Amino acid sequence: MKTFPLSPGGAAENVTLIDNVITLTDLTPLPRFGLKGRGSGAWLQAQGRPLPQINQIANGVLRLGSEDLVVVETADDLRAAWHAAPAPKGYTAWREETWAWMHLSGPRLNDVLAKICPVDLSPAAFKDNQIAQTRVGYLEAIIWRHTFDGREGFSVFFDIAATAFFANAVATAAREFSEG
Amino acid sequence: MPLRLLKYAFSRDYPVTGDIPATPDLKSSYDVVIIGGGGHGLACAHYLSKYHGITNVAVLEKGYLAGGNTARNTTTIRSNYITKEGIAFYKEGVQLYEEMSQELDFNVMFSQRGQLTLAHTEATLRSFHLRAEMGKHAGTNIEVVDAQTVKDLSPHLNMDEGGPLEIMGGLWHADGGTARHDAVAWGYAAQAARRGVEIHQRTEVEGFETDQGRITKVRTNRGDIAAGQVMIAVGGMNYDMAMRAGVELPIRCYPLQAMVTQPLKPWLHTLVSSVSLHTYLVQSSRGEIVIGGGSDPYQLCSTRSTLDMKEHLSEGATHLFPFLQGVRLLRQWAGITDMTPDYSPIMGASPLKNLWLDCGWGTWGFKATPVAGKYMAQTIANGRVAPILEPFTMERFARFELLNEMGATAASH
Amino acid sequence: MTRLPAPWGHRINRDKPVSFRFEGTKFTGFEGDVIASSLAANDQWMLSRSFKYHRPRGLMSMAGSEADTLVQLPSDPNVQADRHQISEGLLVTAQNVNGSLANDRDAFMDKLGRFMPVGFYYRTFMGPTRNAWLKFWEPLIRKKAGLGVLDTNATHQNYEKANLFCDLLVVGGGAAGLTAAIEAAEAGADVILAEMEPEIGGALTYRRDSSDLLHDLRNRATACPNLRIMTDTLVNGWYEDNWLPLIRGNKLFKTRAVEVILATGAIEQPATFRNNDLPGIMLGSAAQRLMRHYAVKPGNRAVVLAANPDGYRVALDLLDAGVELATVVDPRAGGSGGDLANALHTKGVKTLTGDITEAQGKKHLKSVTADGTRIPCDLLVMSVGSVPMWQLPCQAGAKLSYDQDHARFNLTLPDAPLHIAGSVNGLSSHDAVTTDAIRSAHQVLAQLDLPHRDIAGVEDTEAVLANFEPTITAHPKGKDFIDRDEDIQVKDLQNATREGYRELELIKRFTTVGMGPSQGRHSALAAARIVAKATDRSIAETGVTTARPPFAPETLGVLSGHHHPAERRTALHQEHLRLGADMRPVGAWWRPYFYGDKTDARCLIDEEVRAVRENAGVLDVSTLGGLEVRGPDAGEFLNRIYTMAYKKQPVGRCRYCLMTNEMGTVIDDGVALRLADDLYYVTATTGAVARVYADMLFWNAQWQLDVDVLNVTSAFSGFNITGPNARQVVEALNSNIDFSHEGFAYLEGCEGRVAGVPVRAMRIGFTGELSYELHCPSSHALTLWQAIMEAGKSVSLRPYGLEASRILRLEKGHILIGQDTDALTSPDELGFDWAVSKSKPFFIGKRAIEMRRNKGLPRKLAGLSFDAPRDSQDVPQESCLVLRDNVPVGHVTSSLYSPTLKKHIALAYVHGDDSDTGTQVTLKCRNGKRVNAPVEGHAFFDPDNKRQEV
Amino acid sequence: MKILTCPMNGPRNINEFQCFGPVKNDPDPATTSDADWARHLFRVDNSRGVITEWWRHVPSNYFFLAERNATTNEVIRTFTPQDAEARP
Repeated sequence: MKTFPLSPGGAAENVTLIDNVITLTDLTPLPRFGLKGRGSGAWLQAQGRPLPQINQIANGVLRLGSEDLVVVETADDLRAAWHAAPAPKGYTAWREETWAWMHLSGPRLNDVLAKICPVDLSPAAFKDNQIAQTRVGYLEAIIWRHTFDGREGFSVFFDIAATAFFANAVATAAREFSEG
Repeated sequence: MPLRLLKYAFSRDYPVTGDIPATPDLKSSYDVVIIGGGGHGLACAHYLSKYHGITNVAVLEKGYLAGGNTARNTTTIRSNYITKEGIAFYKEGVQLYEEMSQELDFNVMFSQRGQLTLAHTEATLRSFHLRAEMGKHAGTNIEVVDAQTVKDLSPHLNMDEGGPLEIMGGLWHADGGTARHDAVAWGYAAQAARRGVEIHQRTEVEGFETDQGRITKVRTNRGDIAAGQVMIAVGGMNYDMAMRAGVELPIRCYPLQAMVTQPLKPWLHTLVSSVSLHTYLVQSSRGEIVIGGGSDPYQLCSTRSTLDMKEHLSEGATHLFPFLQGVRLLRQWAGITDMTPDYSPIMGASPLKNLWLDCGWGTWGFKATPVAGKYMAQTIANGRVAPILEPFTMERFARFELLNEMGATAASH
Repeated sequence: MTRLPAPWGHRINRDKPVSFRFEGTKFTGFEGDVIASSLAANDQWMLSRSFKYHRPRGLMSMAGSEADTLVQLPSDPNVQADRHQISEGLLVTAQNVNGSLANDRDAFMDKLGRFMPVGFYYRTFMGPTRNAWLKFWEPLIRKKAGLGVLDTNATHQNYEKANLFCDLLVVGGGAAGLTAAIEAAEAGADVILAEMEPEIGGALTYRRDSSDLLHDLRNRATACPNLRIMTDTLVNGWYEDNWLPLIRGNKLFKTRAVEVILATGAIEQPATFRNNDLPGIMLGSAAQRLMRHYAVKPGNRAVVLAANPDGYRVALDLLDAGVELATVVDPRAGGSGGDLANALHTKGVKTLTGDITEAQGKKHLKSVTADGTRIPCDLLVMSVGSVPMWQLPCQAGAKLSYDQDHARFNLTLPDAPLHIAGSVNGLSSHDAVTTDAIRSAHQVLAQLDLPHRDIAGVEDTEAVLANFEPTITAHPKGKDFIDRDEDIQVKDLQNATREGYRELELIKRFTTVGMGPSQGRHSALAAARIVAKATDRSIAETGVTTARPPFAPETLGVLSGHHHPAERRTALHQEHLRLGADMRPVGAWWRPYFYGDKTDARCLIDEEVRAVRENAGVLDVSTLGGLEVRGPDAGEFLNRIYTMAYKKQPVGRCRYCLMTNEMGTVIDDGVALRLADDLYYVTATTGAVARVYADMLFWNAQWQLDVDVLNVTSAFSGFNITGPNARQVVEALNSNIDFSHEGFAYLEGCEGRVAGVPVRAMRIGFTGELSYELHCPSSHALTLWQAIMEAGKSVSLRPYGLEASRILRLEKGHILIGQDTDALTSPDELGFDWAVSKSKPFFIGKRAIEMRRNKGLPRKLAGLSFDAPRDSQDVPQESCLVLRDNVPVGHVTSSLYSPTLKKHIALAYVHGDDSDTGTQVTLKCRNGKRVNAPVEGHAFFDPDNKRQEV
Repeated sequence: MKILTCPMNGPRNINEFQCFGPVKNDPDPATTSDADWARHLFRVDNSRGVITEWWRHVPSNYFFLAERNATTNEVIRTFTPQDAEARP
């Protein structure tokens, strides 16, 4: 059985995710499969997954570098296929283990993000499915404009060991709006 | 009331002392040309003229007197270093500061209120013990103190007990202090000028002529000068100046920034610095809190200020003293520092026989003003590097005999 | 004093009285009043005592700059009384006062001016003894220095920070700023306009004949959806690439603007004459602000010193407000106010050509002397010129120069996306300011590729009249202040030049002119004029002083915001807490130091050590750095990065990794397990892994080898099971790995499954005991840990913490990089020549290691032990010196009491010539006592490695 | 705050980056004298004009080169190692 930071017994099990002016949703347990290194792109393409430009996402493939790719949908079949395939096929990027994945949404989304991310995320400057590798909540992170479960917002990937820290940083940034 | 004040009161007109003569015409030749009219150059001129009888000296300053790093540093004076060579040198520096006002008949306001450096980690505390052991062995006033003593020395500190930045102890250097930086330079200038040294402001050195391993001419914007001996002491410009003479120094320039608050009634007695937070604070005799820290993150020859550094220093200051949140900042500024690979200066001889170096002072030059001046003067007068300066030779790098002071320099300059 | 009737005082709400206390006395103002306006309305003009002479001071500019208006709030020193709004119950006191404001015991200082000429402190306070400054004079001066009092019990406030972005930031919401912002926004630009006052309009809110224009601009601004107006917002600096801090209350908006228009206005300048600092003497704009913003009548009988048209406008305003106008004094030769003067004449006001040489009064203005005639008055209004608000433009690289013909400062902009408009650009009349603003807006629109027009520069005939150059001579009796903050008089500057301080920067430093809270706003122009004259040069030659951020004082709180030192937890964080671990920070991580009650730490740590030595213990090593190095060139890559050889390392084997930098200094170590021909799993020390990873990428950016490096530190958790019974524990685990002596030899490694969890297993350790290290993906860590604890039940497997681990490693003589090494440690100095390949053509540091080896061995890390009671102080602890002929040659890097060996053990650098086993070396304890010890090997416990290889 | 344009991630605040110092030519250890190797170790290009430096975009770990004026701080251009024909 897998234990994630916010699971019972997990490193951040005592942390409550904010859900008022902004809503944090933990998506860490969702499947994803990362490939990195020479051969990754070619192998994915051979599986019928066309590659987007760097720092874009298309067909569930998030591209972070020329040979740095993460598939964020239906990852398990792909993983099995990859394990069975002969090289060259790139190398696993362990994204399901290195990253926490949280989704941010809510009425004060833009105000809170303006406090915790240095990139201009306004709709005019940062379109749907655009990605930035930057800092969010004082951590190195990947932010992706992403509607999840019908909620417009952003997905953020960051160091899984900092899950509690990130959740607290977002809550602290939001306090200004929830109190006033 | 000091008698001196009565002199002012009972003079019909303001009694002019005439500290700094107006820049005279350049002569065609000097026994010694000192490039750089900052504290170091002026101190050297003072020692040459007073103790070695050498008065045919020109100090050349590109801008106004002591307008470079002498004007921009945060005036920490201390000797709590790590290498025995460094400690011996800076220790004499502190001693010379203790006598400086008398020596110069100019109040440099040397204020020996002690320096407290804070350890937030065991590794820092370990390095403090090494500095303390080295310092005690060399006879300086230094000790490692526990958290309770830290609190006693600086009662308003946030000890962050149980937190990630808990103060575990400190390095207490009772001899540490500050002085009025401009006064140090002006005092040396006034003394040197009185003995015949010429101070040339707005005089920029553009190049050199060399022959058979000697500098034969110093080219300036006001004409050429022949010189018996030449010293360069142009903090922030030494790499370029030495290159003009064909000498390549292992120096990289980084801006160092500092800032100062509005004046407040006294509340902070000692200098306080934190290694982990890269922040130090001292309250000046005017009441301002002077706050400084680490160098900029990349190489640059500019005195521009950044908001990021100001934010960083404010974070450090308000972490140590949370009630400073409401205190207002008045000014920020920067100097250009000549960083060496081992955070120690480069002093002594150069590949040119009559070119002497007083360079590589990074972020730590002010405290060495008198001692560098004293021994550079001795070196130039004798034509032989003074023994105390020998370890600081530019040759030490190729010999892997580095004087590593990084740990003793990173947080407090 | 009653207020003027509406429409005077549009900022106050007369329906809402607000009471507060100043110096203990209750005052009542209105909502919208600032401290200074409500006090003035109650005829309280004195606000403070001056810095040096303790002279009575009051408001002069009403613009929040000079030190005279700084007051103390209980937890907030140096608050601007002319900008801070009153609130019910506010407690305000005066600053720099000994006793009370009205009866300041230090007021006698004013009489001692003769004793304290400029720079006097450099020439005195040095005796009678060498320590006199430190012990006597400095404490005295420190007590007198400073302004406000800090409340060291002040409570924590919330300060916030946010990022803002825009096409155009307009700084200043006056006529120029508003016009430019509207013009650009109407053309489609995304605009932010920042105004420091609570309302937009700038000078239009108080200047005569401005309300129509203001009304029109406000309406247009409201209609612009893409114009964001931020009032009460101070733009407090300019930084590279148009990065500007906007401060509103407790929040800092770090704003990135593609283009910036600075419409910051001008600073009205005071005149210079004896006693020009008396309360009751103020700038024309200050009088107008008092009247139009707050409905405060600035005096009853006024003299106006007018050297420009604005002065005449103020005079007309004063008449409108019912102030008796004694006279208008115009210092310009043949001075004439033109139509405005005629308007005054028709109202019966006389104008006098001449100058004011002196003011009289003790705590408030009583009269002025104009051309030898004494004129009774309680208000003197000065309108003698202005300087552009140069601070932001100059921070952005603009040059301030002096225009001799027009007697004014001009700004020249750098080549940057930066513009100025309005009075900061030397313009004065409404028409000229408006045209200039439209010009700047269209320059911006052109840069933004939006529809634009070309508009020519503007000439303003009124601006030419705005400044005149007065002849400033020192009054024989002084007190003609150039810098009120610092109590600097005309003669002080002149005397400084006589002392040889002839450069403006030197004068600033010698006299402190311009160094106070107003940072030269009211002194720079006059100081430049005086210095130029005293040194017989033009202002162009003397130059002007530089501008440094911030623009106005800003709190450290708003700059620092929240503190967020990053914090990382291992997957077992909660599990450790449940087991009673004492968690401590190690870098960003929290790690167990030991398990159990804090009061019993030593005993518990000893037990943890004993468990490992006699039975079995388990350590969470998850914070250890983990890297995967993969690709056809992975072996070659490691060969270049580390000192040993990896290309021929067999799959399934572990190999030590020692990393040196180019100088041959040891910077990290770890273990590489080869999992496949093209895959190595490499560990790095906790604190160094981020740097090691970055360095690896950096080197390969240059080498371009076919290799991919990945930091998997957080992805993997790891547990080291160690002790004579460790094998029993791992063999009890449900796994497909053969953990037997034959099946799994020392330094072997493999992949397998344990308790259903995929693991990477290695026979490595840091304790010298039989050890198995199991690494697994972190999502499985809890499962694996629980399985290990379950399997260990039969032997009472004990979790142990970092402190026991340190003892165990030192007993075995393992070094810790960073503790047993420093910035100069070479592999040879560690005795690690075995770990340095001699056959490889290259690795980072190889050449330096060889060069250093040729120069001999200056020092070497040796083992030392001391038989002494556990708490003895006569033992060299960490950092104690190793002496040779009483000269320090090395120091103790690690020192602990070994509960296993019952003696003190240490690693220390000894002189290279003393490094042979058995050589006696001398150490100096922290208490100064010298002790001798023979040099030993590093491993104190099981030096023959019999235990770890069983 | 200064903006640096990462060839992969576009313009960002410079505090998202780490400077790895001016580009150095790697001398051949086989043919280089001790003195020249020491110079290689300790000397760094500190000229006041345009220097070429290595930079890392920290969140993406992307390494690239930048030409920057060491006095004005103006960034002349940024480029990938692959595009480094102009590399000295």
